[in-house]
Amino acid sequence: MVEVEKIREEARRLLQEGQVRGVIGYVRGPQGVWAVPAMIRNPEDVDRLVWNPTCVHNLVLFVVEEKKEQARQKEPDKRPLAVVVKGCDSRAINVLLQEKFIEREEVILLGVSCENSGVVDKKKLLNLVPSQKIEEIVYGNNGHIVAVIDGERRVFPPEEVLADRCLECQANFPVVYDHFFGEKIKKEAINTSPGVDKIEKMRLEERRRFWEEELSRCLRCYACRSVCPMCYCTECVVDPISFAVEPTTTAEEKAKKIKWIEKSPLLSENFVYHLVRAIHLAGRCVDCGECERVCPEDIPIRLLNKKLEREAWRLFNYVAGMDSQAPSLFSTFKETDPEDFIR
Amino acid sequence: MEKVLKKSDLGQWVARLKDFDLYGPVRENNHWEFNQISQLANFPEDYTQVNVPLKKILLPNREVLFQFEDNRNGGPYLQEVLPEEREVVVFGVRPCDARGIVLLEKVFSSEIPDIYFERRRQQVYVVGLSCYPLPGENCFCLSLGGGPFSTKGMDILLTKMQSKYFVEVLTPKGEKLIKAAPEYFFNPTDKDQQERQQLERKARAMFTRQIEGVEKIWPVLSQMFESPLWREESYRCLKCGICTYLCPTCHCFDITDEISSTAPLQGKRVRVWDTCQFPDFTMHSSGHNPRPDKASRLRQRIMHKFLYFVETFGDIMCTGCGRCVSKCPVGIDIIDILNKVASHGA
Amino acid sequence: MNSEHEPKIVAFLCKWCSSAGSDMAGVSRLEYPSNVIPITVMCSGSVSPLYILSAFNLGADGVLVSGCHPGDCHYIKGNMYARRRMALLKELLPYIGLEPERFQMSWVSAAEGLKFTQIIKEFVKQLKPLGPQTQLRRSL
Amino acid sequence: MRKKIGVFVCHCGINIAGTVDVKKVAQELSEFPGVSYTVDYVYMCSDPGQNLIIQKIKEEKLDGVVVACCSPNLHETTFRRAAQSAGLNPYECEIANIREQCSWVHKDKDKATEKAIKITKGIVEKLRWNEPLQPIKVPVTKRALIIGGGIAGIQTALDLANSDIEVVLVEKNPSIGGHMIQLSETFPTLDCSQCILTPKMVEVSKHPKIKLYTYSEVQEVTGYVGNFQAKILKKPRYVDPDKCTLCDECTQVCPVVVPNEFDLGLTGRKAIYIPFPQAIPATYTLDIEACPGVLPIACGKCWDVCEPKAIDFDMKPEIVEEKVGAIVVATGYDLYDKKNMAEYGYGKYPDVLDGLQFERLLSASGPTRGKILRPSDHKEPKEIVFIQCVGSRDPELHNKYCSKICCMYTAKHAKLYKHHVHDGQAYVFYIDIRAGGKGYEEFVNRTMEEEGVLYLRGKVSKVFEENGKLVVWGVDTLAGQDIEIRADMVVLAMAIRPSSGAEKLAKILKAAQDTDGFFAEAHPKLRPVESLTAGVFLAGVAQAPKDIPDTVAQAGGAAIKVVSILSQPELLHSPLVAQVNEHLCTGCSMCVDVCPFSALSIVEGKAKVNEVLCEGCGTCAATCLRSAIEVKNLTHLQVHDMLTASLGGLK
Repeated sequence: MVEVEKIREEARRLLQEGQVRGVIGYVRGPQGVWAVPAMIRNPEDVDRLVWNPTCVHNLVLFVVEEKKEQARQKEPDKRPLAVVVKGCDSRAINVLLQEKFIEREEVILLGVSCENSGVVDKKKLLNLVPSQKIEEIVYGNNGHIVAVIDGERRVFPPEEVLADRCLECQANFPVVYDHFFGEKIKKEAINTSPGVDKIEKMRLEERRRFWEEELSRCLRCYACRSVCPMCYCTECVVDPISFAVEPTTTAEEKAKKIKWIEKSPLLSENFVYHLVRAIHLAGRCVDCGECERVCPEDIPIRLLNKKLEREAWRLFNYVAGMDSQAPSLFSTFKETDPEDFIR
Repeated sequence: MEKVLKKSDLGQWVARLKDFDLYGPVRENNHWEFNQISQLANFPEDYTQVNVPLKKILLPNREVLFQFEDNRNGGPYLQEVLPEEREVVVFGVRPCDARGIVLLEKVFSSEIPDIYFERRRQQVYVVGLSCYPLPGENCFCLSLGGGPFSTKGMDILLTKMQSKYFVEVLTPKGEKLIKAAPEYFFNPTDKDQQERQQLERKARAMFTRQIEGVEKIWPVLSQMFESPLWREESYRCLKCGICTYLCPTCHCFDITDEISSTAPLQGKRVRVWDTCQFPDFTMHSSGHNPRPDKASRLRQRIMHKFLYFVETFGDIMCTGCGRCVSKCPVGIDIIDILNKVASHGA
Repeated sequence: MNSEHEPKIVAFLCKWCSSAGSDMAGVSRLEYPSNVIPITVMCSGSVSPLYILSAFNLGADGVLVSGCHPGDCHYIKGNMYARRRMALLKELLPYIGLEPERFQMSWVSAAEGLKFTQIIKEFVKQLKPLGPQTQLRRSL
Repeated sequence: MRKKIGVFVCHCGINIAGTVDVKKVAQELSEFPGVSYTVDYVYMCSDPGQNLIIQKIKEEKLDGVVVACCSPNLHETTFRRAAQSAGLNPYECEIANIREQCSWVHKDKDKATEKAIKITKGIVEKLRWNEPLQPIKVPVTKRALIIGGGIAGIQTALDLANSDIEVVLVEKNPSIGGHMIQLSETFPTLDCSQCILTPKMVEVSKHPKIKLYTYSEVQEVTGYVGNFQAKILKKPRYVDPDKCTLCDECTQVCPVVVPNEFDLGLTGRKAIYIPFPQAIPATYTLDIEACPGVLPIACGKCWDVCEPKAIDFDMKPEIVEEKVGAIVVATGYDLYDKKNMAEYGYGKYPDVLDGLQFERLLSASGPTRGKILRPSDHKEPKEIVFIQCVGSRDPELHNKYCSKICCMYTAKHAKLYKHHVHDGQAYVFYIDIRAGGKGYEEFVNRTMEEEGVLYLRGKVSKVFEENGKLVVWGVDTLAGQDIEIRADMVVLAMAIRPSSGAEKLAKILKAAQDTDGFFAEAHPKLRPVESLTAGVFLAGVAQAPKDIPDTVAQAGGAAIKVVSILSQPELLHSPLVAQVNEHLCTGCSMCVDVCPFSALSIVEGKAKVNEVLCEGCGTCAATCLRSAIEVKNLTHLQVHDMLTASLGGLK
């Protein structure tokens, strides 16, 4: 079991010794039990750090943000950042290392094991305990989740309340870390993606109808893109304007910005946006599931990424984020790569 | 005018509204949306609040403004495109969302009316549903002059009682809807009146979230432009558009040309949602961005709603629906922030 | 009615093999349907998945990517990278419901004028019964 | 500012105009945005056609020109030159291919016209964003590296050196001379091979412009055309050529005998040896593999007897670096491996020889001093069978190609055999006689007619030994009968294969090989001596099987290609190369990983293009997730706009 006090101790030591410029971790949020990401800069604040099944966020996003922020500074603080990482988050770190976005020395990884469990899907839990006030959510035994409601402990089996991504996870502890908290318990996933199975079994028209219904709701709020630590491009192909502009940039250069898709949330444009996103995340998505969690319209975005994750494994034996030294999925090939689809 | 309607008669009444396009709350995946419906027997027990508020009908995500064509002989040719003519009744609108319409009217129907909004507004009939119990855990309309039984922006307000709906008919548009099936509407008894009052009292007592001293906020805010609060509170912000896209009052937009043919040049000019929370929202052509960071964008959202709008229109541009709080993926909490602001003034 | 549909096909042809192969078809006066608009690129390795999605978005009913046979790439191995990228796209498009026939890839050498015409004929034949591609096509 | 674009539609006589309504193409394009002038003309590539383009560029003040005509492979250069002569940057001229890809392959005039319009509009859109570009200038190191010291390398070296270009010649064996120095006489004139080659070898060794590295191998080549750096490994020969007096005392005392490569194992040599008397450089080499030990304790007899103390057991491998501007690959060939030819008893029966072994038997300096004797019993063979196409022209089992030289040398062998053994009978099994060359056909005919050599059309199925004779089973397909010959000697015209080091060298040079392993030429007809790698040229059999005159000719060709590069003050490289948008680049180095030409690197966190190495393939552009790298004049924007135009809108 992860002891939060140990995480706090390490965070406190790192801050007191000035080894890090901050610790990115989880703290109790303004709406009670639900944890939110926070940057702890002072040793006296480390007691705010928590670790519980509501720590859903992939904090690697904030490593990315910090990296960009420091790049803008005239005198950047070159000390590393400490960051709490779960299994999936640590794989995101590996992808960033693989893509040389960060160097290994820039982060001190406080790895936490999800052990036999995972993080809670808030929507699932609130369907079971709709309007009652949850005071606390903690790990129980055997991957069970315990919610304290009106002073009473209610125990939920993992399959009822855990996020889908955790139920499907096969690597529920960090693959890269500096400090490790908890135990490395290899969990057996029953099926890596029942959702993908379901779609694969559909007829072509059913798949189209399914995705049309789902994607027609997309508001293009870009929460999926914003929350993704892999979407760290300066400028997104779907952005209508150019971010790479300086005072010297000429009007002609600005006019060269391509409008790949319209800004309107038309179904066709939503399709292209989500397909581009999926392709750009192929071999990079670590299935932290954040895109799907944050979607205000409950679009099962993960199913696009999971499909490509499955195909990358089936066709190329490639798994994202396992090896920071290996070449990326698309920057290498094998002579034996399948080509039966080519005429 | 006050009436009552038997619960079992709701469907009969709605069935009479054949001349209208009907919208009502429909369950989609894990949430509710206003979708087109053909009948409405009742409001489901678990109906809380729709995801995308009424502005999806009044201020759609994509509004075609006009078509254009570069006609080589006749020069450029423009044709105005107005929203199609269709009367729409929306059922189950919560008071916070209905109040949102009133605030949107201040922007789009004041001195220089926006014809697209105007036309849609005129065609929309709002049949509200009062809030007992409260639809969301982050409801805080009470702190902003609203309430679970507020009628602002509505044509009819329904209150779900034991066996009847208490029907408050508020406008001539509301009367028109009643007249479609007058035989189902009866005058309320004193008991009905009491039951309704009692429900409202109970609902008002249910609020757990509130802003202490909302009247203090705007004078304090005007002094807080440089406050470190914005940086602290926005640290975890994702820069997504959820809080504003789901807000019943946020109305910022972008205008863009959608080209369907380059030769001859043909296309449409459209208005699409945009938000101050996107980094490119204030990006200048020069590359300069006056709101370069999350802190300044969060500040803008709060200032616009609680200071600038008050200065311009004399009202707060927030109805307390709580969506931005509940739907924020990282728990940024406008109630919490406003309480912190208020305490700055104390 | 569908069989009347004349599909619009965009073909990304690498300059050295497939475009030259289609030139060869021309030199040999091998007739094929006119539904294909060729876009010559330097190498099949330069075809971004974005090009293909954009082609569908801009109204293509079908997209062909054609490069040199493995081992024959003018740029040594550009076609090998293309093969990998396109393999995934080939899986993704039917997953969202797009008919698999609409996106195809081929190896056509500079000498294979005949193969090029056969591929185009077959492509057009497959697309005709499917009718227009509307799923990704921008509808304003 | 929008470019003013002119569109010139060519009729190509009726080649285009027969199927495409060229007037309509011109008319439609005249209404296309940005097009300010259109015209159609019967033959755009003719002088009047080109003059029309030149005239209109000037009159209409055009910023760009699209010529809708035949494939750009034919006339892109023509029209770009014309545009340039009118003061336009050549990259502001583009070709819309409406002939090969349109008029020649369609019959329906309306549809073909519609397609031609779309193609042309697409090219106009591309041109709209073209940048005017200047060729990239590259400084040149005026030296050449030649790999391989056979006749191809020697000839190239001499031609270059005599053109006043410094040459570095690298040969992996202890002496230059290659296979040609092993030959006896050469067809069709029967001049003595050594007599004509040795003077050239000597010239190489004496030439002030040639730096010779024998017993050396190229290990690594970096850089690019005009500026290569080569690392050359000099293997230690343990003998100092400057001190060696060629007294030959050492070989007398050396106790180790190994097969002599020069005689293809027909004789032996010592562990310390000179490959052949006329070797260049004239010095001994100690074969460290064969020598019992460099330590005097182990043997050291040679060291003891060497008076000038030329033997140095402490010699170490040495790596030297040479800067050169161009490279010629002249690595020649090896014979097809004998283990592949078991059915002919090759390698099993001592009297089954390959062509090169037979050359050694014929050679006056060979193991038999020019007498034809069976290796097994030193008797003169009275019946001899020559088998052609051994391992060649056999796509199922062996090599699919023709080794080209065998018909001629077999005829020569048979003829020379008859000169040596007047009462002998020679048979030649052949598939076809390929004697295309000056005096070749006559040579073969003379062999048949004057020497009485019996040519049998057919294949040999088996060779086996029986009672001291080699029994050859074959078939005469002309007579339609099986043939059995009991021969004293069988000579196999073995296929020739690319030299064993070719594959490794191809990797080092990043030069492509063809499916047979020969170095691939840039174009089979028009660029036969150039490889696909700029600045790397091919001479001799390294590129494909060929005989001595062809090799010498190609060597001369390679030399002049090298001269054409090295004689320039600076090189011009195509400016259609990748460019990086540093604002968008995050330095992920995926482009670096995929670049087939190692033209990309990460410098200070951003991708950087070496424009000289970049060939403009665009693989980087498709790999980059951020659209931060693109090839000039074929950017994502250009492809997007071409798509828009060629799909003709969303109506």
